[in-house]
Amino acid sequence: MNDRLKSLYQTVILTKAKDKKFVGQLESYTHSITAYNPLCGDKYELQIIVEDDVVKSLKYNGSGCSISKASTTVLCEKLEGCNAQQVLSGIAEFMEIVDSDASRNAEEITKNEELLAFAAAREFPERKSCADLSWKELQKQFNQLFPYHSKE
Amino acid sequence: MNDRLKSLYQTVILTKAKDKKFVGQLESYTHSITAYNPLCGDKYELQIIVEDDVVKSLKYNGSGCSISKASTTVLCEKLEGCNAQQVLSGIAEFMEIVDSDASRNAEEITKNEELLAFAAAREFPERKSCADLSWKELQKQFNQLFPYHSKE
Amino acid sequence: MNIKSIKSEFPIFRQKTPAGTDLIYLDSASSTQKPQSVIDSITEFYSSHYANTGRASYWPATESTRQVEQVRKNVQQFIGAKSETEVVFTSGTTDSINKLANSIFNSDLWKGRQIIVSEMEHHANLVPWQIEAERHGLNLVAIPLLDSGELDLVAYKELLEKPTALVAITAISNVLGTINDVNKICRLAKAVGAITFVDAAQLAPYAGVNVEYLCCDFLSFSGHKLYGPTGIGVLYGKQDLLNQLPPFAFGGGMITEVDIEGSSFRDSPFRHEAGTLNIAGIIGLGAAIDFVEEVGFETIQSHEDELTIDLLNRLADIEGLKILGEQDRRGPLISFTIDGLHPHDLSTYLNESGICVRAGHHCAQPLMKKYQIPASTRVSFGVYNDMNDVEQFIKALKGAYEFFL
Amino acid sequence: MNIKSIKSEFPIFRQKTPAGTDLIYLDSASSTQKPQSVIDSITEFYSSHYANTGRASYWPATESTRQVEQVRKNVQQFIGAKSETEVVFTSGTTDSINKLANSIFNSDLWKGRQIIVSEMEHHANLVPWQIEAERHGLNLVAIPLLDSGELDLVAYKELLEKPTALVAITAISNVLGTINDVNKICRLAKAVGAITFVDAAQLAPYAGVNVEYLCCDFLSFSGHKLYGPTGIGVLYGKQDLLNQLPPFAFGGGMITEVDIEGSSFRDSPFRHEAGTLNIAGIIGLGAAIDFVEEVGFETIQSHEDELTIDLLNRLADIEGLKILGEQDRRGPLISFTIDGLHPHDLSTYLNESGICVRAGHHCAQPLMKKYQIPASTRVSFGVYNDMNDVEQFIKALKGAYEFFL
Ligand SMILES: Cc1ncc(COP(=O)(O)O)c(C=O)c1O
Ligand SMILES: Cc1ncc(COP(=O)(O)O)c(C=O)c1O
Repeated sequence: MNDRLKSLYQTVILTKAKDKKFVGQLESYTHSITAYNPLCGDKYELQIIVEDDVVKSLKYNGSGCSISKASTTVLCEKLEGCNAQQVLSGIAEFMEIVDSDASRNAEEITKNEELLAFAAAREFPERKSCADLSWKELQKQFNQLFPYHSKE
Repeated sequence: MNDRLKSLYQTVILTKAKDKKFVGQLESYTHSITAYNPLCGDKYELQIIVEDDVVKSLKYNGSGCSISKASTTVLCEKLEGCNAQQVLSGIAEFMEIVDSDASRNAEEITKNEELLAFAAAREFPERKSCADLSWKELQKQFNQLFPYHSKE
Repeated sequence: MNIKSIKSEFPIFRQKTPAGTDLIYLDSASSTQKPQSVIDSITEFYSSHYANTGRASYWPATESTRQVEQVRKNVQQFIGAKSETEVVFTSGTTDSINKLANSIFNSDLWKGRQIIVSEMEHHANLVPWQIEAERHGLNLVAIPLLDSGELDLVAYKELLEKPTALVAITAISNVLGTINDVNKICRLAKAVGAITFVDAAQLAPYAGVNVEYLCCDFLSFSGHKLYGPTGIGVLYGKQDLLNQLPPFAFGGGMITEVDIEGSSFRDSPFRHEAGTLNIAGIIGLGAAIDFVEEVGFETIQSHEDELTIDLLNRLADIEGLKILGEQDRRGPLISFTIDGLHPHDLSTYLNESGICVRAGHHCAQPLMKKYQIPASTRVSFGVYNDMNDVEQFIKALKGAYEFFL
Repeated sequence: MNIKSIKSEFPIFRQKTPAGTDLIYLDSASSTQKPQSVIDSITEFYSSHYANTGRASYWPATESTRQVEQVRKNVQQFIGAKSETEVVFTSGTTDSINKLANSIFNSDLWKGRQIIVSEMEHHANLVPWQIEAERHGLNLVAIPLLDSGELDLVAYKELLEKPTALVAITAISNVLGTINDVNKICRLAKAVGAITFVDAAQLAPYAGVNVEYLCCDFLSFSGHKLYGPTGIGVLYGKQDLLNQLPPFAFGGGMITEVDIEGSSFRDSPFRHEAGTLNIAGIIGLGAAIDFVEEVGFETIQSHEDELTIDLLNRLADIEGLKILGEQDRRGPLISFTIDGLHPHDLSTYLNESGICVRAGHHCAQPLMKKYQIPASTRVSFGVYNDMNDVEQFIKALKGAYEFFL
């Protein structure tokens, strides 16, 4: 297969899409967030425990393409244990990585391989909404929950 | 001016448009008919006295272009004194004269110079609705008044 | 026009895709490509006799008005209507249905009756009725689907036992491909005095339309799915019904008399066509109808059927692939799902080979919910497709299996 | 682009009329002719990257979607909107106003308030409000005209003393040519909490549009009067207002979730754009905006003003000819009547010299009644007109006097 595709679906994404570590339900949670793309039908329910401004635990359920699935897994991986400010800056970083209009190269933003894998979305603008589906929704909710951390 | 225009507006039409013989109000009448073209604003009110199935008298009032005015004058001239059947066949004849889709030449339909003047409307289909405005409305009303004469 | 060489009539196929491949366009159910004759008709119109219509007494307005009214007559003949006054130009199927739905329930007479749609409707033939049902106190009910992907006509007959205002049904499902027995559905509806509307968006480009045979009161289709321009569609309605309906919109050209206090309106079709029409769209629609009639619907159908049957056969062998619907009568489209391979990933993969398929819910969420799937992949055919397209698609599909699974 | 040679950009002027003359097109207020760049943009679009929009993940759909959203941004800049989400594509001004009027009075809150229009409105900016006023129990009132052809702003201020829901006003009268002080009218309306709508159909091609300067909540114009294609228009609305309004129509692309029982909808602009858009129309509108911006509105205005003033001066000398309106600020159009010479006869006469003028009530019957005339003749200018057009027109007008009077 051609290189463009390979770079989009490199092992990170195909692996993370199949990774079941964060798939499931939490017994109890403080926040539940639904990330839904009405145009393609991808839909995830994120359950989160936030304690003292810190994301203690995350799980998700739902269905979607391998890009949205992998990005939701990586979201859980990266944000577990972060405080509100770290969550928001982590999200902002991710959004910049997938944004084809961003001024910085993805490599200037992060060295993390798993995050960098999503930079290929810059080449496929129509798949950007898959890559940032869960991140965008989480950002929206966090900005409402913690307006004092939000810069918007 | 060019021949097409001359033939459309030949003396008959320009003269009949200025002819005031039938312009005015009847003191009393049996029928009043409004002929109106919403697209261009031409509007005539025809007052008619029908007695024993015969059109005894007609007058009209209103405004419009020279073609619709002339045709209303000629309508009054030609139909005064006609019985219902003659009115309807007179109208049908006129409608055929101005119809560019008609199979007969205008000259085959009538020898009457004043009616033939309107045959030029065949060359100007966008002005047909001026030529037959009053005739068409009268036909509609007569078909309702005298359904037994109507062939439609 | 020979169906074997018809692709050459469509300029878009003359170029390569950005991936460097031929364009293999398998999404005609969403919108069809345009033949040269349709494109030229628009160019020619704007270049040679463009003007607003509506009886201005100068050339080129006289010519553009004549052409528009000529297309109206051509549409009349194309759909088998009794009179050209039964043909209302709209901007598409969605526009047609919204206007009809918005105008038709204009009294309290309808309260408590039901509107019947089906579980396989496109959102365009569902949501407008839903909204109006709520607004005017009607009940919206849906004819259920059999497992085969066909409508349950026994259940439909039971539904009809309750007072029914209107039945709105698609002639061909844009997801399952099911060809509904519209004639029967409409006759049953007529028998209980219900008004009937047929969504012919998918039927028109495949088999043409005959409103008399379909036995419906109203019907609609879109130009852009019939090899014609965007922004133009048709709403057919029986003449007396169209004349009774309040105007769909208000503005220039549809008016008899206006005062600040009130207004009166012309008869159909002008009554329902407010403002400047999509004149070039109408001209292009005329050219599109000429095009499909020249090819001939017998040719179109048998050509597309051949492709559909071939693809069905080839897909049957593929492991983990499930085709939606197993009905007998099917239009030129097939939707399917693959275990573990999401439609969007497949579509992105196929795009790298220049192959265009649709992935998603196809604007038919109730149907997707019925099948308990969030999305599917759809392949649909137009006149320009050929066996090579099917082959390339199958080849790429197998590549996707290797890549993702 | 040089205004002196701009006619050559418009292919329609390359041919002779059926009368054998050059085409002298003086009806741009009804619809403008199309430059080559606009025609080419449509041809090129259909020939090279046509597909339905809405995020299908294949080329050419990705390209057509990108282009449509690019035009949305261009329109945003063209009208000075804050965000491209404030730009809703419609099929024209009439469609925009009907959709807005149909959607905006969706609660009983509005009952008993008034809608203010003016006596010079086009039917499109009058009748939809009339209908909705009646439906929802509002009063429709009209700002009266002064003898000069200007709005009576003193009377307007008095009208505003009663509770007012909405003020809908044209920026330029399509009959009188009057340029209204929209900024003032909207600010006065804002001061009493009324919503404002501006009909910019005639303003957009003459001076462009700046919604911030005009100070309005909603505004609309048509592509076909701006050198663009038919079947496309824009409704601008403030973002929060557009998001609060119930969707204008229902169907594909505007939906979040659908069940048979109910549906939920996306945010503006998608919320208000149901179904397949007039995609080629949008592309053509983009090319039209590029065209007028390349020429420049300063150039367009001064060019058209020059023609208008010249024609006004020449008409002043002609016996029995009465110009409608004697206002100071006038757009590029003049309406007049001639004692004893009916506009339709004049128009037919002029047509034989290849001259196109409009005769009739210009879809503004209340205005015509105010002036107590059934019809008038209107001459209006576009970028392609020149002094020779004015001269030919005057010459032919004198011929008409001889012929008819
Ligand atoms: C069955 C059906 N109905 C309605 C529509 C809507 O058509 P349009 O988008 O042209 O308004 C479509 C097209 O997607 C369709 O397939
Ligand atoms: C002032 C004004 N408003 C509205 C319209 C209606 O525009 P459209 O026919 O493009 O919908 C026109 C055009 O005739 C106009 O001049």
